[in-house]
Amino acid sequence: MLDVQSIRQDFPILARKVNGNPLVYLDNAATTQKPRQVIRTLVDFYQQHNANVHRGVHTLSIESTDLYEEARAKVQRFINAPVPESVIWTRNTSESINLVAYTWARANLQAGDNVVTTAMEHHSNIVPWQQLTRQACAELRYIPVDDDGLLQMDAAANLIDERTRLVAATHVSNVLGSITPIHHLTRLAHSAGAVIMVDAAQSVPHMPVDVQAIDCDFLAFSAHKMLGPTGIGVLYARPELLDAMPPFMYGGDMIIEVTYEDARWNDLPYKFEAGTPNIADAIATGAAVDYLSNLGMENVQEHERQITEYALRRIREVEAVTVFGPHDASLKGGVVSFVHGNIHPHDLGTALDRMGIAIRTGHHCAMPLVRSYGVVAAARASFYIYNTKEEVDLLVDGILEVERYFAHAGAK
Amino acid sequence: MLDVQSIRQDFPILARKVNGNPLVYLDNAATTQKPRQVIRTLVDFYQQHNANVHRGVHTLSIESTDLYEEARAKVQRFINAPVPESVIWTRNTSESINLVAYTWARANLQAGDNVVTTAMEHHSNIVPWQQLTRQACAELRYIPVDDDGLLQMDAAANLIDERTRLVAATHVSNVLGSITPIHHLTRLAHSAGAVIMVDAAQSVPHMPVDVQAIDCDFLAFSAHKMLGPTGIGVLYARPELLDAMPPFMYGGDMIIEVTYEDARWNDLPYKFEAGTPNIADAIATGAAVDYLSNLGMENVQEHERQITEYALRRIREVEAVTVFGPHDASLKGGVVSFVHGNIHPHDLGTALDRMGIAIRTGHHCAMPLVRSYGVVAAARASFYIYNTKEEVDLLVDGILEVERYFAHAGAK
Amino acid sequence: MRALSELDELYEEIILDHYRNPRNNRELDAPDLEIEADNPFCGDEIKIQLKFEDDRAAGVSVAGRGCAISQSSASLLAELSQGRTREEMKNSVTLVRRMMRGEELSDSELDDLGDLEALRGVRKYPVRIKCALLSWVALEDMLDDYPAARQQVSER
Amino acid sequence: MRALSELDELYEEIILDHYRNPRNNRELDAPDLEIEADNPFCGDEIKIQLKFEDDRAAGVSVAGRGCAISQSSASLLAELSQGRTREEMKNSVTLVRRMMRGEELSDSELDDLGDLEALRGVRKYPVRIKCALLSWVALEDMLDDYPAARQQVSER
Ligand SMILES: Cc1ncc(COP(=O)(O)O)c(C=O)c1O
Ligand SMILES: Cc1ncc(COP(=O)(O)O)c(C=O)c1O
Repeated sequence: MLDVQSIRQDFPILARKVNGNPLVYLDNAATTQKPRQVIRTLVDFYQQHNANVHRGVHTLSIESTDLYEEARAKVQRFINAPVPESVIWTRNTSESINLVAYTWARANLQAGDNVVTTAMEHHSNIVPWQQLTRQACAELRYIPVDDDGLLQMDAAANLIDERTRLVAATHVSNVLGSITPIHHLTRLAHSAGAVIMVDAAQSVPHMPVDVQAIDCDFLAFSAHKMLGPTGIGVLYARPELLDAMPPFMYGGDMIIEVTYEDARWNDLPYKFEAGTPNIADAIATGAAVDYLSNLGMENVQEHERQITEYALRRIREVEAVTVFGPHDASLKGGVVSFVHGNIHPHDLGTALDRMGIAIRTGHHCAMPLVRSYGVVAAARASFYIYNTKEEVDLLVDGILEVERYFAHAGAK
Repeated sequence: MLDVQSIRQDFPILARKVNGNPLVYLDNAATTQKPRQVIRTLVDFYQQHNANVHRGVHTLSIESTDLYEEARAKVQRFINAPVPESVIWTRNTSESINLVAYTWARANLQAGDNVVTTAMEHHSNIVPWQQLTRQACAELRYIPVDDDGLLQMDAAANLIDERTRLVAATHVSNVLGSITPIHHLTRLAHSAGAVIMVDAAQSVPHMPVDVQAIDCDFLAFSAHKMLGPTGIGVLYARPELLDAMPPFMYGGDMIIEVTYEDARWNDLPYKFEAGTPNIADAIATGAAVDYLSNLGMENVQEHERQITEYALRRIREVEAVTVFGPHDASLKGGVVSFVHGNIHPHDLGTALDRMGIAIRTGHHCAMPLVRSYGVVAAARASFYIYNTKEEVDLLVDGILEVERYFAHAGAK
Repeated sequence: MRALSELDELYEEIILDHYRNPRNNRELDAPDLEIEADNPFCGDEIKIQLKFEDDRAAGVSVAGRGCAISQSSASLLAELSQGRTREEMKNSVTLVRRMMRGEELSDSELDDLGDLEALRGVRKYPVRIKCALLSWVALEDMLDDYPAARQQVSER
Repeated sequence: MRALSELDELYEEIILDHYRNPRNNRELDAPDLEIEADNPFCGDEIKIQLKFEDDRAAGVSVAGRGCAISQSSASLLAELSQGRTREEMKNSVTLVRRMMRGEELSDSELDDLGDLEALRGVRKYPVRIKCALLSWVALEDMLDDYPAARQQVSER
């Protein structure tokens, strides 16, 4: 199990006060906080090694290149990718998905084909496919979600057919928390002759993920949601696919030779990394991966499961609260989304913030899903390695206090 | 003038030794070093304010959003852009150029049209246009370079014609150092009814740049070449153009509403910033801009001119050396590219590195240009605010020492 | 409760009263003007209808759903607009904007705003300002640009 | 000069000799195999030609331009390959690779490499390893995959 008290010591921001109260940070699905090991890596890089990579014979450039590629290898091992060059650095999950849409999908999708996604996707795994299928005169299909917030897999088996070229599915919903049966989806996709793209933005940070065990073709995630810096994400792809794909962005580093007439592409992974990469943040992502590996991803998952179980139990003590998604913590990641019958999420968020409690409110970048629950906004508490049951208590007590406030205020 | 000695105190890496010698960092055109003010800003952000932007009601998210938008406003003022929303954050210059190629240019270029660029571009301002013009059955034209390394503007006037839709030109060459007559190119482009995209990767960091005075339509640069972090760049564009352009990447934050069927785009600048942005590095770019503004860009330019003048004079004392580009420092930025008659740049680079001197060797991501000088590789020293004449002396003495080494070694 | 007492500034009595008991929220029969507006980020939705008689608002309806700030602001808008001319309404929009920017208003300007002054506390919560302004911006759009506004409504 | 004396390890006497006086760099008349290779990043170019007699390299030509490491390595390749069979040449490629990876070679393996042992110093300069390997990788490609290699040449 995690030693949460010693973990908390690694996160300088947790010492902060917000509106006079200790920070209770429950917005981890949006972005996580950073341990000093990650911050220190950034500082060390800029103070000791900073240089551009790949083309230099001088020492700093060699060191930068080595650190940059070492970080890639760390990510490779973290998700058990077969080779380092199957790991492409991007800005974030959104760019990783767009990269696949602009390259693999544009080259492979034809009129009459279809792309199958789910009804619980983040906008970043919806809008690129809406645009792409519209351009290609192809169809976009949504696997529906049942009342417990789980994918209807019988429907999936029908929606994925011989005209399906791509299945794009989240691994863990950022609203419902639901863990999708990703192995099952992979098998359905592959037996239909389709490839599968996994949005792992909410899974890689929170549980062991093995791309070879899942047997997925593409997988995307963001460093900022797993203790790493903003501005850096990952696209994992099977190297055979990457080899066959046209490049996405063109420019320095992604070419091996340029004449005034033409250009030859560089080897993987560089073919997909045009221009000076986000060197420092890639290296710091390596430090984030080290931090998580030291904890052990099984332990991270178990810690979150316990907190989530406790949170689900406690928050349902508040009568006016409705929780979305599975009520069984073992079926979900550390995300609890809810609405309160009498208090709008926005008012609740502002009020909890007075107490130092940070939750997210709104559509969580999953508008169609949130609206399917008959609301336009919801409140969400999401947990990570440094959160405690005491913080869950503060949240629930806080909600009750806000209830009392709105019941009495204005009636004075 | 700059107080270089006190500036050097702000750069922790300059205290470093390389192979036992003090670091002499002359690879600034590739990337610059970072002052403690920029590093400190990153640390402060992650230790005090870190949260996702734009959608949060909690204090950290509000602070992050404010800092992020404040940095945008700093960049706006730095380049005198008319409104903050004309400043789009990207990863780097290369992405900025690709954004324009994928959106404005794809929507506006037709068969038979042409794009005019120059013979002294970086690959990032060549390859996107090669691909685009090939797809559109359009023509790519190169304004030639004369023997002094300057653009042949009479040729430019002929190449830019009524079928020209876009002129894509560098402001300062990263190989020759040549400053291009960008106002002149802008007028030629506009009177032909074309738009102009300026690659300002080597100008914004080194001289005052005013996008309204230049009257350009698009302008791109990278923070990492101007004291800022890696992973963040800027596209400036006239807001009317941005409004009319389709989005580039799709996903969270760039939409205002999503249904299962369709999406509405968000306002500028967010329409072009899909997914969680590189928040921390954008904010640190603001700190880099502050640092440069405090020095004054006229002073930065004058300092570099003096160093470059001195370097041009001293390096030509080495008989076997041929310098590319203008020999008049007032016509160029702080870049001195050269070849040595008897020593391959790669061997020179390795040898200078033994003395702690970091120069760049190779094609400098401008292969067609470098090859037009009859070589496949060159050596390049490039200067910034912390470089001194003493460092130029170390470089030249170093080259002479390497000469002696290769003359004697192996002959022992 | 201590931490929340500071919220009184934001949620003044009158705000909560309008939130709980919105005024003029019954749809009009044949409105002259109508607009819908939303802020999808926080899930605020509003629909405004206006009916004129002798150039003055004879019927005003404002309905929607959302947070206490957006909904009370809309209800106050409905109350305030009754019997006003287009010019007077546009003037109030300007005043509300100025108040949200933190400008000091004169006594007569404050008079003009009436109970709306209760929204002053929102200024300290900048992310909530757009909640407060949602209905006012919609009103302005509707008054400025009737045909376009109308079309935008029907497009949804 | 003090700082540069450490370079002696990289630029061994024999390396500089081959760099200044490349062996076997005259083009062959009717080669059986030919390949061009380059490393555009540092501007190294190499062209290898081979002519066989009785399954042994009777003519070897290696020409190019580039840094001291790439060109001397190519010249050493030419010298070493004279009179060797394909299998023997491929064996040398493996040995050179293993040396660059820092593996210890047996005495008989070192014998096989002859003067090439002088390239050992490159191991300490990892970015220069690809300079040293350029011609060897090209040789291997050429031997492995003659038609494709040939085609690649003519495509340029
Ligand atoms: C003139 C010029 N344009 C474009 C670039 C590309 O910049 P980046 O690698 O940051 O995308 C560079 C820098 O390498 C440059 O010097
Ligand atoms: C499930 C899911 N997919 C995609 C994203 C997009 O990630 P990013 O904003 O880092 O691109 C997120 C996070 O917001 C997410 O939770």
